[in-house]
Amino acid sequence: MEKLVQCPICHQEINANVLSNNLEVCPNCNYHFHFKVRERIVNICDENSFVEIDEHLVSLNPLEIEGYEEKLKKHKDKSNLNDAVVTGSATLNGEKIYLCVMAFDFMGGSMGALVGEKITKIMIEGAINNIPVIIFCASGGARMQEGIFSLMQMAKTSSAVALMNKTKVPLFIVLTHPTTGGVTASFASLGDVILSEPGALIGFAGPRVIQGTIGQKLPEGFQRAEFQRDHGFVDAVVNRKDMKETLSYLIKTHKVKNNE
Amino acid sequence: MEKLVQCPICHQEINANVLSNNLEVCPNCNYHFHFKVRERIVNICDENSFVEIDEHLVSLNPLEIEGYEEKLKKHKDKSNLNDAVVTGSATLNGEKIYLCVMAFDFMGGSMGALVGEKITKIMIEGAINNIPVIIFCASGGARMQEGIFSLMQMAKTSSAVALMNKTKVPLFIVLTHPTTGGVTASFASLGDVILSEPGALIGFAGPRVIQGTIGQKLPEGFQRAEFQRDHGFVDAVVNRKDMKETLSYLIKTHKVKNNE
Amino acid sequence: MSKIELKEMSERLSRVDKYTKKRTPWECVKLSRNINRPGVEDYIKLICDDFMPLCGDRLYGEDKAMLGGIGLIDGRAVTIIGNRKGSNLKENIDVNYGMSHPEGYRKALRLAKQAERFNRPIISFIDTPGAYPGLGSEERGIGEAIATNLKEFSTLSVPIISFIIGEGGSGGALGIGVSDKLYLLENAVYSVITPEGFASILMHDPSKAEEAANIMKMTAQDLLEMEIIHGIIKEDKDGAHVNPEFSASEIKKTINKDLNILTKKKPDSLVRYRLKKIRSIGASKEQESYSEPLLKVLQKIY
Amino acid sequence: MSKIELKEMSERLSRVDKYTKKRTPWECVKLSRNINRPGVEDYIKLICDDFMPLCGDRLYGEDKAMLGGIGLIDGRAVTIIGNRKGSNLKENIDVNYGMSHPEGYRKALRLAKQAERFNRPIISFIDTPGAYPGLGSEERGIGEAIATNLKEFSTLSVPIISFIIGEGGSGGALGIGVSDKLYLLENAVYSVITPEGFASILMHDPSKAEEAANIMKMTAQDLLEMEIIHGIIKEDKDGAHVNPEFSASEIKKTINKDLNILTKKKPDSLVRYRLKKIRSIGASKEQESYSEPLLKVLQKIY
Ligand SMILES: [Zn+2]
Ligand SMILES: [Zn+2]
Repeated sequence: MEKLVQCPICHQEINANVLSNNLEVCPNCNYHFHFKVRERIVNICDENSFVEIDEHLVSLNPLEIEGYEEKLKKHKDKSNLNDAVVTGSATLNGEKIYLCVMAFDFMGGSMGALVGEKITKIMIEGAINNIPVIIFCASGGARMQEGIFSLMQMAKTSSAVALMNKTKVPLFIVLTHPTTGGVTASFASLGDVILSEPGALIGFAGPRVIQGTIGQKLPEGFQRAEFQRDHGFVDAVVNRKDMKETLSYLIKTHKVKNNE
Repeated sequence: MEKLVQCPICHQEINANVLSNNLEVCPNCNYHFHFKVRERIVNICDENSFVEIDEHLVSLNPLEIEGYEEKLKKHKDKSNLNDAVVTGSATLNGEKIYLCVMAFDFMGGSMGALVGEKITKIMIEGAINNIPVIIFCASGGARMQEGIFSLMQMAKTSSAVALMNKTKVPLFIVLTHPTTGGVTASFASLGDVILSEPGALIGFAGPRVIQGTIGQKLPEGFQRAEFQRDHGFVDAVVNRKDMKETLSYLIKTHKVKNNE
Repeated sequence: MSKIELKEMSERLSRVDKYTKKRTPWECVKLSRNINRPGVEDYIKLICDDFMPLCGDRLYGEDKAMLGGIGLIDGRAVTIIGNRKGSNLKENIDVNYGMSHPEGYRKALRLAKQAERFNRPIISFIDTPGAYPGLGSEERGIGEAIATNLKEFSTLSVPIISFIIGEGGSGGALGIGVSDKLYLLENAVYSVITPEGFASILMHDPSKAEEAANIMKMTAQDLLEMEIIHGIIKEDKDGAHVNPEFSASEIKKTINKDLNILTKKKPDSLVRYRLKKIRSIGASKEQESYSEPLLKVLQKIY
Repeated sequence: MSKIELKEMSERLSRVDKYTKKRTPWECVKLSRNINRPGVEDYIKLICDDFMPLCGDRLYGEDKAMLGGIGLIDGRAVTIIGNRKGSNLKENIDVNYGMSHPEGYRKALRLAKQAERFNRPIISFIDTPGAYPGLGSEERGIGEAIATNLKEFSTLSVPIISFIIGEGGSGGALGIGVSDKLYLLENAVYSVITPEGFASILMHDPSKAEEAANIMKMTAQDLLEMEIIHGIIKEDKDGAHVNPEFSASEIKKTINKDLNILTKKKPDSLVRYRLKKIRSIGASKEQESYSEPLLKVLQKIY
């Protein structure tokens, strides 16, 4: 029996297999559905080239918040991931890359100490080994259960970009739906090139918070990828099907032959 | 007999001697009248410390524009200046400085090859000799009679700031009424600190040009010193009577002891 | 123990008596937001021989919520940046309750870069509920502005000392808070979200803010124990607003003491130490073994 | 002279015949503004193997009047920036007739700095009546934006080649025109003000624009003789719009020839040469003796 999925934008019913074969993009209106971490890795990396790093690491409970560990376990079981980011090395059209893919389905892609550390480590490895770093972002912001430690990951990841910036190793950021909060106010805004999937919500404050502040409805398209491009913060909005070739072009054109 | 001057802002009639003793500032409404180059030098430099540089240089007529040489001569006779900038070395509260003072009363303070060259030279001397550079700006823009040579002075003076920026020698800009056109789009916008006299008109395009473009009246206070401060381009609006002490404070706090 | 030492100790104890009072986290939250609490301008007046404010980001605007300028502390030139909150309703509105737009953070960065070039240490005074969550703020890239500050401050080659004097609210506070030395005033707080927000999101009940404050570890004492901050600046036992001079003098002593040490460090070792400290925060024992690559890249770059 | 040489020469002559035509300055002005004249996007299509536009200044906006991105020319990665004018009324309006706001210049600078870090040469295509003289443009600091570009481009450590393909209007053109090599297309113009403006201000009669054009020395030939530009790019005798492929191929040849030389230079000597060239423009014989301090500071810094 066919499983049908309804597109939230054009409301068309789509066969789940058709959707899956189309990279979870609505064939009718180009709406980009949620793309799971493992699907993303397959889509971006050359076949079987991805080797995960730090896959065994798990989050601690530094503030000893009640229920946090249970919550982590629940999300682990549900998503089959240890936390909200998967990192590793791979090749993309034959070029070595380091790749981080954030998982919005793991506690809203929130950044705790583990997420911050794993991403930081990848950037520093990239800087040392002269290998471009690509980060697919998806996050609701800081992991509040880790309190101030979570906030400090903004400084930690940003300082890693500072180190990369002193080398000739590029950082390519891809913003996917949604990227908000502390991730937007740190590494996600600091790519040498920043791409976005169409329609992705990107901002520091979430729309509900802003609506609460200003007391009126937000304009149509506010904080979406296309809005962020028109306001100067996204280099290009790229369809999922073109993402690998776009990244490949960027890797090629950011290669410095004589690495001084 | 008393000579009276009417203030264009508060319309009060002021005794010319009173005005002169008050640094050409209206004692009633603080309107800053035009301040002549020699008065400025006296006001800013320690007594008799100013030594002019390049005082003998005069402009050429590179495009061989008819009437330009006569115009230069007329302004020279009228203003007793060789061209629209006077440059030299001096001390300010005992600290060595290089000083450039532009003369709006010499062909509207327009920047030709000579003005650009004299200012550039001062900045490079400052960079070499580790002496702060202070430039009082007043200009209607490029000197059109020198055509493309005039335009190139924007690049020349800006490239001199680029060189200064690679040292630890500060450039202090003081904007006076009016500073527009090519001067605004070059060194005048590139100071490490940018001060302005109250009420000075500061902009790239002149108000008439903008009014012509947009076809409506400009808002009150548009492009004035206070407007530019509120829009992020002027560090502080400083009264003429406080200018020397303000510059003195800046020189003191920008002094790097171990000049690496 | 000599007589002099005994006398000093008894003085110190009586002083502690006069100047400390154990408060609950929620009491600190309330005190940190007290409208009479001294702000950046009060401390500048009490600490500096002279101060000149500098305006603007050179890009878009002058954000009144972010004060910046050059001060002299016992004759030493420093760049000061800090959140202005205002001390009455009119001022509150004028400075947007201490919530900066992107231009405020970009102004702070401009002045920090100026400080770096002219070798001036940077002192920041943090007192904000957070960056402003409004339309213009988002349109002009508040996320980018904070991110860029975090990146740039982490490798500035001059000493940076930060004081959280009231509310240290989230990314908006951190945006001028990446530093070599971080202090909280005794009744200041620093957290990733307000207790109200924490209660609302994680406890699904905004009225449980007090309870949230209790578990969030946002007080000076908590943060010191977790090694997030380097020390606590004492206040009068009834709060800094009762005796601003006392806290100001403690701040000034701390600045002078730290700068005497930090300004002697070579820029590269200063930055290396700052980066290591940032890296270590929140890393588990297991993760810590991964600091080796950091050292490698630091040695390569600095 | 060998047969081959003779053949080459006669080919070259017929080519010149086909591709040059002496025009008055005013005819050049009109041709440079022809709506069908090829623009930056046309040349990119004809020159590049591939091109990816990049948007935004990371501060305020994306200025459609300023195109920017990364291209491949015969396999070599370059950063391209250029004024977009549009080729019909709808496009004209969309790109504000090629007049950029500050965000356009800041975007160009961002991409230029990116190019510098990743060692890509920069190619700029200039075609603008000038920067936009409107409210928002002034409010957001069009003067500051152009000034900063002049300053930063003058010391970028990668080769910069600029082509004025149509109108080179004043500071707005110079804002992406500080370069190692500057070329004008045969019928392009470059001047400090439009002939209309010159006539209006200096001749007190805007209708005397043609006369003004005659004395302003704004054509490719004049600028070459005054050593402001390095060469003239040939166009079809009826103008570049009749045969864009021909001018594009001349541009491409020039880029390849220049880059083969410039990319071999050490960054410091590249910058030193660029700065000397900028300094020398408009200096009189007497003033030229003052180039000595420049050399000193250059040796000190680079
Ligand atoms: Zn659909
Ligand atoms: Zn008056």
